[in-house]
Amino acid sequence: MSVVAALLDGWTVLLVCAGIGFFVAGTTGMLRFPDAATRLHALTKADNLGVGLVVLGLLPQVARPAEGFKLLVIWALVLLASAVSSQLVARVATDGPPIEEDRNGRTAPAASGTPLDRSGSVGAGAQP
Amino acid sequence: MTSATLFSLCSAALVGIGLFGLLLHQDPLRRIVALNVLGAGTFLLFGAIARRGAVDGLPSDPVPQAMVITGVVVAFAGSALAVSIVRRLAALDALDGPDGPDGPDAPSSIEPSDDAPRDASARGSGDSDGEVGGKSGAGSTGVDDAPRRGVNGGAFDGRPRRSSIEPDGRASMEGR
Amino acid sequence: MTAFLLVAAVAVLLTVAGALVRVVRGPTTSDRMMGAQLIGTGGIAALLLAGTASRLNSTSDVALVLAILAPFAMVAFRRYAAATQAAASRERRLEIDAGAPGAAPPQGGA
Amino acid sequence: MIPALERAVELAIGAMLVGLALWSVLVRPRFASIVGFVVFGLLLMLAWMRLGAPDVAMTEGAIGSGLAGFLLLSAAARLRCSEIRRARIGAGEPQRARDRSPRRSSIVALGVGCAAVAAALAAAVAALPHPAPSLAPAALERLPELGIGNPVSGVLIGFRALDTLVEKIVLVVALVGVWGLAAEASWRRAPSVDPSPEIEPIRFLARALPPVGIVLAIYLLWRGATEPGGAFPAGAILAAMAVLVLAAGLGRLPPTAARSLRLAICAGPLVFLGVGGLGMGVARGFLDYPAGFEVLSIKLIEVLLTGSVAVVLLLLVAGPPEEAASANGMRRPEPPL
Repeated sequence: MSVVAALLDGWTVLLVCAGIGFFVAGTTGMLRFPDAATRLHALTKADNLGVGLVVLGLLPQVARPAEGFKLLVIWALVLLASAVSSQLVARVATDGPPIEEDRNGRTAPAASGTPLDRSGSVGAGAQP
Repeated sequence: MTSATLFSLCSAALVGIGLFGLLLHQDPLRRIVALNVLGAGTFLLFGAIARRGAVDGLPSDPVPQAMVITGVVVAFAGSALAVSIVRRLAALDALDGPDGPDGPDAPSSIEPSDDAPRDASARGSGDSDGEVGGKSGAGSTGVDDAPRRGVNGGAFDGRPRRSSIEPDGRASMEGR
Repeated sequence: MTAFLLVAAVAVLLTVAGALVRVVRGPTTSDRMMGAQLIGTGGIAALLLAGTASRLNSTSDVALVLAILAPFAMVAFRRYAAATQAAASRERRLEIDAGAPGAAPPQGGA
Repeated sequence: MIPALERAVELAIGAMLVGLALWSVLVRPRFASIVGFVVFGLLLMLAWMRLGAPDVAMTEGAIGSGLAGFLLLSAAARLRCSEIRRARIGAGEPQRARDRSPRRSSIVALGVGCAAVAAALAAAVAALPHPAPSLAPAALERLPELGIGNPVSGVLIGFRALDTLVEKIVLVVALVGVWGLAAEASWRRAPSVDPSPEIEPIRFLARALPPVGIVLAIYLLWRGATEPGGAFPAGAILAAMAVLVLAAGLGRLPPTAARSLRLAICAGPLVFLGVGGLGMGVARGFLDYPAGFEVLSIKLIEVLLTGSVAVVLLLLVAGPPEEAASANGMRRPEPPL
């Protein structure tokens, strides 16, 4: 194994490990953070950096340059999706009342006093 | 255990789960989800069988794969049809709403009298909401407009067909 | 290198299973959607890792399809949320108008 | 070492699949069930990759997870609107049967029965013959005659073209069924995808994503001849992009009465039928492509099929035309309370 190949493999190991670290951190945050806004913070780290570092780490391993380009496009798409989804989730979670889920198709009165999910109070941040 | 064995066992479980949900639920949308799980299990069984038929140079037998691709698209078409039926039934229910539980044929004069003012205020508020809240997401769907139209006498649409569609949501069974 | 990439794929899949807990436990609809999105991106990463490990050419195409459709459920979710929130706020306004504890349906609902 | 790791990957995917399916079938809130199903679709895509079927993975991901998730969530939003409204006006339940939950004993009996079905299926799978019968060698052997390199595309457009043709016709029939559900007043009007409120980020997405999606669809179609891809994933991606544009309020569908729309729907199956019928004259039979023109015929069919699949899938997601939606067009975002 030449020095260059060893260096490239080392690059892959390093960056993929870092990416997994971000995934683990993001998931931990998802599970441990108390409300939607902080969980969103954790999610974006896994989205943007987790996938990004894995993609960068895999770049030396691809067979053709075109494959590498596709990997970068995947990262760009994930970034775009993440940015837009974060906006949407953040608006849903912070604007307006928390969303109640319907139960099994029955008509659920959306009266404010009706606790529909265990957590009407959790999460949704400020209720104007 | 090869991947074909593993995923064929998995697919058997999925078929059982989907069947259970399909028979258990009364909510049509949940039935559609269960039906899709059942379909996914069936397709996965095809996939496992295709995997068993792998030969040199091909990881998997292409003929079952092609059938699954066809099946996925047809299953989606069936789900879309079922969803349309569910939506239409919901719209008809909303149309029936002011008539009370006795269905569309009950004349509105037999409504309990204490319901009438509440209905009127509800409808009036709904209208004013349409102005205050602009064309809000929920305020201007066809579903929401239907009762108003029904009360105003322009209720021709839908009603004659009411009898031709089973009102209990079983129509979603035709999804596939 | 193959073994390392597969181990990495397993690791990402396990963290994805962690996000599954968030989907299952909720509690709010936003939390479920965020869990689903984390699973989507984790799925892309696991796909790329396992695909590169087994030298599968088409992996990146599949991941591209997955990535381009990632924000789709979120757009539909926004509509669901808006419908529910609008209906709930209208309900509240109605209660204020009526000065009564709402128009409770006869059968009691949920 | 490596086979064990691959088994570990597969075991993780399989366990998550079954658990998620069980959860999304059993969980009470409808919304949770649908989210569970979307995630299930994502994991199913990984399972298809492990089964060596990237073509199926693409189709499943684009249609089974992407479009179906959008469809079900939109329907849940619709139902939620009408349910809240019905609760508000105090209307009784027209379907009282829906609220009657089954008895515990019958649920248990149902569960046992379904478990028995699953067990029987598992037993049948275990009893499959060894070595497994396979049509792969036959397909591989005749593949060069078609002039394309991807065996799955070859089966879809070549060897089992009749299936694909009939499937296209089924799609059109399903669309006719959906349109037939239109109310009297909205008959022949334009169907519409419910626009999302909070429009700005979605509008940004709807401007940024479709160019990439169109390039990706063309790429998949082009590559479908030799590598995984082909008409169905390409059509599904095009349909998804169009749904996005419509949901952002950046475009509108033509009315169902429009002749161009109907032509676009039928173009794929009609050309397919035409080329197939041509085979009866110049080649050995129906759907036998003329010798020397196989690649050209297949390309023509695939391109038109992609367009027609995209249009039909889009219209299936949009649903039947509705009066109010077509009258209002785009909606303003909901002001904060």
